[in-house]
Amino acid sequence: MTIFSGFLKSVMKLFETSGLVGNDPRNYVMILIAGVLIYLAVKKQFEPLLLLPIAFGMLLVNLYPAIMAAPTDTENGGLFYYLYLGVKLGIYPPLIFLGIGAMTDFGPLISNPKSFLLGAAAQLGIFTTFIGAIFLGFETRQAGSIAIIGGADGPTAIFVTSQLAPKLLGPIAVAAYSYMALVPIIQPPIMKALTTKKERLVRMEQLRPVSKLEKILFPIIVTILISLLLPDAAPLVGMLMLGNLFRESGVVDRISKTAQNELMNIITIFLGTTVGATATGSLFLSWGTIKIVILGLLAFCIGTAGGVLFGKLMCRLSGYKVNPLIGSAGVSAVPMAARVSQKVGQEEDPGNFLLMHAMGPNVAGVIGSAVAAGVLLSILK
Amino acid sequence: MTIFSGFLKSVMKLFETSGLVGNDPRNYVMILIAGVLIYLAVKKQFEPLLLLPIAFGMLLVNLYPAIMAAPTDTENGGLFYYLYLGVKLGIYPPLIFLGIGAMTDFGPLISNPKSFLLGAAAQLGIFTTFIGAIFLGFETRQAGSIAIIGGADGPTAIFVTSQLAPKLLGPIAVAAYSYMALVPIIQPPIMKALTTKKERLVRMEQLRPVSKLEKILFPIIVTILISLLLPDAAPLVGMLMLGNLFRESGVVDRISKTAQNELMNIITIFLGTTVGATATGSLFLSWGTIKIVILGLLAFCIGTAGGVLFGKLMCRLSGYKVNPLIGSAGVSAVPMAARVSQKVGQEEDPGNFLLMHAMGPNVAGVIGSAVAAGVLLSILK
Amino acid sequence: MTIFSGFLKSVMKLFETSGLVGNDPRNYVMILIAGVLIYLAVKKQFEPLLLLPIAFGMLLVNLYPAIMAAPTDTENGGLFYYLYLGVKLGIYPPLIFLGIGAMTDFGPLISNPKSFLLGAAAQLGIFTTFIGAIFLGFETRQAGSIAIIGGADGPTAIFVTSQLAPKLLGPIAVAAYSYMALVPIIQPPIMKALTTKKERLVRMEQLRPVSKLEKILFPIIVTILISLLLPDAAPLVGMLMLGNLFRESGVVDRISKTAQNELMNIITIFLGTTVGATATGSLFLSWGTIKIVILGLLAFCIGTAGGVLFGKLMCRLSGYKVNPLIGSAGVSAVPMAARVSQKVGQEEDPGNFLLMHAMGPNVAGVIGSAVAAGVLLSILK
Amino acid sequence: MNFQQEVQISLTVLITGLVVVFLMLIFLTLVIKGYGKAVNSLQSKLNQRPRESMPVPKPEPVPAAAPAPSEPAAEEAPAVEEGISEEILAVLAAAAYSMIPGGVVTSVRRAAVQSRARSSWGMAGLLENTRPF
Amino acid sequence: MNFQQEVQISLTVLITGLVVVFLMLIFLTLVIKGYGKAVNSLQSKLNQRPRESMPVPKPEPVPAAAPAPSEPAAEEAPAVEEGISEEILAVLAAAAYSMIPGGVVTSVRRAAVQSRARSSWGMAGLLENTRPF
Amino acid sequence: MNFQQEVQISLTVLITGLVVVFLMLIFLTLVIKGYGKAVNSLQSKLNQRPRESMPVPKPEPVPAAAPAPSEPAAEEAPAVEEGISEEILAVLAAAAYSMIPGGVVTSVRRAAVQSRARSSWGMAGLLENTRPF
Ligand code: NA
Ligand code: NA
Ligand code: NA
Repeated sequence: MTIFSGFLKSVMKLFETSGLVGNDPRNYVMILIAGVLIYLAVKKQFEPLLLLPIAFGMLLVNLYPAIMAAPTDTENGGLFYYLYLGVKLGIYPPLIFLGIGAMTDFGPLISNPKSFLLGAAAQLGIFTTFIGAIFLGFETRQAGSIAIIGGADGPTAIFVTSQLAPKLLGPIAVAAYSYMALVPIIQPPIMKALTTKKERLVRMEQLRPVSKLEKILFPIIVTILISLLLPDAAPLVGMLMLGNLFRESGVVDRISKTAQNELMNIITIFLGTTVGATATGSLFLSWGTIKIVILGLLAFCIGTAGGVLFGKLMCRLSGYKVNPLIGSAGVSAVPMAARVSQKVGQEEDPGNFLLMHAMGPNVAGVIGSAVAAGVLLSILK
Repeated sequence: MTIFSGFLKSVMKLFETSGLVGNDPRNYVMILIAGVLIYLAVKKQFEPLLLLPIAFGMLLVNLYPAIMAAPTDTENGGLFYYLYLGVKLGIYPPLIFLGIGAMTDFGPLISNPKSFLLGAAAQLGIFTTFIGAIFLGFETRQAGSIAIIGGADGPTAIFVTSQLAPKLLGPIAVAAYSYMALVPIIQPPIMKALTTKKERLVRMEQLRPVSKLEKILFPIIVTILISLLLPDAAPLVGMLMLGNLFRESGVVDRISKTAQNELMNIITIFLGTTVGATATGSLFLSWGTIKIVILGLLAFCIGTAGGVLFGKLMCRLSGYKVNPLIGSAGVSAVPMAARVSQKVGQEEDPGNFLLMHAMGPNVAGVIGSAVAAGVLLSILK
Repeated sequence: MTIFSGFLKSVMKLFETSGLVGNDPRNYVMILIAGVLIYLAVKKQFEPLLLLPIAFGMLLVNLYPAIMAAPTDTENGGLFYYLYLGVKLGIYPPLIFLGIGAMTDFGPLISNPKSFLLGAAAQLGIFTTFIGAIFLGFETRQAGSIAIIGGADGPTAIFVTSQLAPKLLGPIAVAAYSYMALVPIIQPPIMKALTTKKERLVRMEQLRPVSKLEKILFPIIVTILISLLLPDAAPLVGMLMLGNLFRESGVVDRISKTAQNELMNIITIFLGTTVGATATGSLFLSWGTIKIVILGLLAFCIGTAGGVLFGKLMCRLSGYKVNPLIGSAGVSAVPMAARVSQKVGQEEDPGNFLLMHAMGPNVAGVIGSAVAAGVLLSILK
Repeated sequence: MNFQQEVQISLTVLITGLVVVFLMLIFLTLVIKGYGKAVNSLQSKLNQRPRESMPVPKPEPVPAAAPAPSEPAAEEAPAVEEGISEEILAVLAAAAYSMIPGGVVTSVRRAAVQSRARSSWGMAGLLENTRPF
Repeated sequence: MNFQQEVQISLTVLITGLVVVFLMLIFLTLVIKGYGKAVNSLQSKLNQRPRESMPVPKPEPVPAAAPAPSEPAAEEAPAVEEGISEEILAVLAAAAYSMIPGGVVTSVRRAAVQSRARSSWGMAGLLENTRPF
Repeated sequence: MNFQQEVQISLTVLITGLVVVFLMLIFLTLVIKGYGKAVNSLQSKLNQRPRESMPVPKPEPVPAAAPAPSEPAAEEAPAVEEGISEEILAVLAAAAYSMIPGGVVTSVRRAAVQSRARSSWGMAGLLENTRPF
């Protein structure tokens, strides 16, 4: 008799502690959203390397919120609580930048430094979106975090948000990566609308080759200048350039390879799942998130427009020697944005190879976003 | 003179702080046991990937206990203290499950879902051993930890024990991995004793092929159902299924490969050495440990028997379409237990290929053990 | 108006928080030094795998000191603060020793155990330099840290210094690695000055082959003896030997490979950059650093001399069967010091192959340094 | 704990445990069976139309370690299961047999091959995937 | 925040942000342009003397993914940029085009090649580099 | 610290250090020598019986980087050290010479070879070893 009651009590306890009873109903909506993101990642291959871990983290935390639980006096925290410390403390984004630096060839930028201007112009989206976010009622720090979506750079967005508005990490990260994945869809109409056929037909001179010495000096010089002038950008820019120095020096292949492969992969898994796991139903399903999603899209579009328009200006000033289509690549989203420039250019003239010219603004956009991040952190922190 | 006395004093201090003076005499017995385990790992190749680190951790901690020392106000902790945090906080086992998921093909289970029942039946050993442990005088939480040895799954055993009875980690981990290594010796006699020749001769129909879509949906569905219904199993099952989704999605090879190789190897080193390092002489050399070793063996045997007997039942009910030998694979211990089914089957009929059929219960056993772990945690925590 | 004043205020704030205003003027000197080290690492290839990260860490911290900032109640710490914990808590050096162990073949030492004596004699530099440091006014713990530079072993030096005199980590690490890089320049004159032509012409008998069993037993025996007798050396020696056991056992290739590659590379990046980042201008640019640099060189030279002189002794006692040139390899700095022995020997007799004979003292030097470190820690801690 | 308490706790755990584990895995059995059928009927419908079910169907068919040539065939005919001759059955069984151990590590092998054979556009694709962060 | 404050903060951030980002990147433009010229004039001087500018010039010239044979030539003539015929231009453009995506991951490919072709002394060198720690 | 204290501490450390380091390494010398002899005499006994001394004797004999063919021979005759002709000596020395740098990284090379040549059963074995966790 008493055993049967014990059994009943145990089953009741199991049922009461199950997600069916405890979970917020909004969590089920999030589970659906996670399913859609998994679908986009797997079937549509939208940035699967980050979207898949993000989506699964979102799934897990909405099924089992305790996976993000902070430790108490009597109990350990959840698995993701510990892995998330790397996000919260700002450790993962610079390490991912280390790997990106080791993968990036800054040659096209060095051979055509004017690309930096396009990388600057494409940050327009960040600062205009800030205005929008303020007027939609966000606090200044939140507005800064939302604006940085326009930088089109995942780790930069996470780095800034983790310092300014950690609670918004979920929606901002998801928005940032989603729009990065949608670059081939978002950018072309804007690029075509803002340029004339004549401009799109411009063929650019080939780039001068860049010597190894220049490539080695580049990361050192950029680190020194940016870290001195804008310290808040130093962790991102410094690690990006350290990775690039590993690459270009040619003497530390071992660690360069590990930085761009295993270390980056491990951090990608931890970062993705735990950033996804910040998107609990109660935080994510709010009017605020929808505003963030809209503002993020806006930021992306304005950034693209900024780059293209500045390219147009350079085109005119140079006497049609610069193709404005490479301006859109200034938003970062390496190397997709550069490939979009190439593709739109070839639609007009199949013999026009813009890819390499677009790589300059493209990598400049990474630096530009990090600089913009430094400005936002410095003003708003 | 005074220099000579200084020298003598230094030497005395060295001698007094040496292990010869400070170490518990039982440590020397542990050093011998560690030597035997190293021998088994290297020469007999019993699960060397875990047994070797465990044995060396055991060796080191019994030579130099301070390697597990917690930090004090004035001094840092020992190396293993920090590495052990990943065990204590429950971080390593789910990450190892991530790697296992990325290595596992659930195809045979999907094509024959009835295998789940065998994976359930083989957990019998867990719950009966719990009774034995209670009656041998263990507390309920300790009994739960001991019982989970019957799950034949190292990380699950460590995950449960680290939450229910951290002090027993050493003996339980050593017992769990030792018995897993001994599967080819422990299981066959039980399998033969419980089946008739006719049953062992049953040839099974070949499995239907499984489409990619089914394989992709499987980890998502299993995660949702188990995490919702039995949250305590979520960290293990969720990460197992995340790894499997990495694998089956086919779009994130980079991180799938790192999860199953470098990340898993690093954690294996840290987990193995520090779990071994919990086995100090004073904790390990007790009547309790001997009881654990015996109970663990019992759990293993009953689990095997449970699987085989349930297989027998399915055999009869299906009209001799299920070979009961695949039931023993339900204990987990992937893929050895499945290979034992294959081997015992071929002893009767060399043309009978049971391996693939046994893989279904085998991987179901991993899920079954995790579910059983969730039940134990939920009831006893 | 008010917007313009806001702009001005923001720019002023940016300027005031920039390194131009806040940085200690000595930091610029350090930036120059970092530049020189990068040059040596990249162009001269002096130990680039460690010198490059060290130099870049030095660069970053002197541009942006906050990268090493400890966390406060309101703000996260800097990136390097967290990565540096692995140095501060003594975690990285043993893990690097794990990788070294997995890369090292102790065969030449096992086949000629007398090499141990040369590995002991070459530690002479450590203990004599201790005297020098004391008389130059360093505290005893600092003196011990400086002396260990003479061990010619980077992780050992860092391990000891992090426990005895953490503030000196920067100069000591930089000195240790610089001198290790300069072995081919520092050692030959000393070797030639202390030996006669006849001695340098000695050809040694080839080494006996070493069986696999001997190689497997070696790490176990060395671990037991050293850990028991000199516990403070246990973390270093134990992990070195664990790595070697991984290697020689031949049954755990997976983790042996990860220990010597990815794990070691990741830790190398973290260790190098953060050790470099301890070298801030205010700490590094002092009379103390110059003294350390001089004492370190002295330690190196005396260590070399100690090895050579002891080799000379063995040469005479053995009736010219031991070439004293292999003695200098006893300082560690594997495998460069052994190659220097080979090269100096071949200058006299191109047909004389000393390399393998020098590998014995060379790897013995690693053990010898760890033992010396244990003695220093035990006496001074 | 006295004897009676011991009996109670241990039987409670035994019964609860077995019941919950069995219920859970029976539930999974049914769900997996159900969605398996759903997916297959969906796919066989789609197969009648031009195939477009999954993004990258081609790279999958040949598990690197499977020596049996009939393997791909099996993969491509998910709906046909009755009426297979004895001979094909044997080949399939052999293929299946050889597939398991190798199959599990397939992805590792395949990855290695890819990284060798990668064209420059494939590299761009790789980069595109690795760059997001 | 009232409306006026909102206007002020947002315009302040907009203006400060754009100005600082542009100034910073213009500054970088100038610096990179400047040192690029300095390096090149330095190197063309050095080229007239026996070449000894960079430590390992040989391993670099062939970016693994570049199919165009004219690429190395381009690398070796950094100072010659005027007077190149139309044809060479096209080849160069094609080479450049093919270079980007592959070029970025060059180091990975090259590393693999090196590790295969490593001689025993090269291994000693590797060891020498890896042993420091 | 006054001068006398300095003298005392530094000489104490010098003497203690040197004595302990030497004693320790002399002790190791003796132990290694001793167990080396023990192992070898044990193994030469075992060699007279059918060999079964070590688990995997075959994979070991050829260090990947050793070009000299005499190397394996040396490995297989651990007890014969006297009476070797001058010529063999030279070959052995050359082999030894070539062995060190490569030999140290042998395991890396060997691992790569294994992973290429792995049969499906070998894969099962691998899996068996990797699965424990
Ligand atoms: Na950007
Ligand atoms: Na199990
Ligand atoms: Na040394």
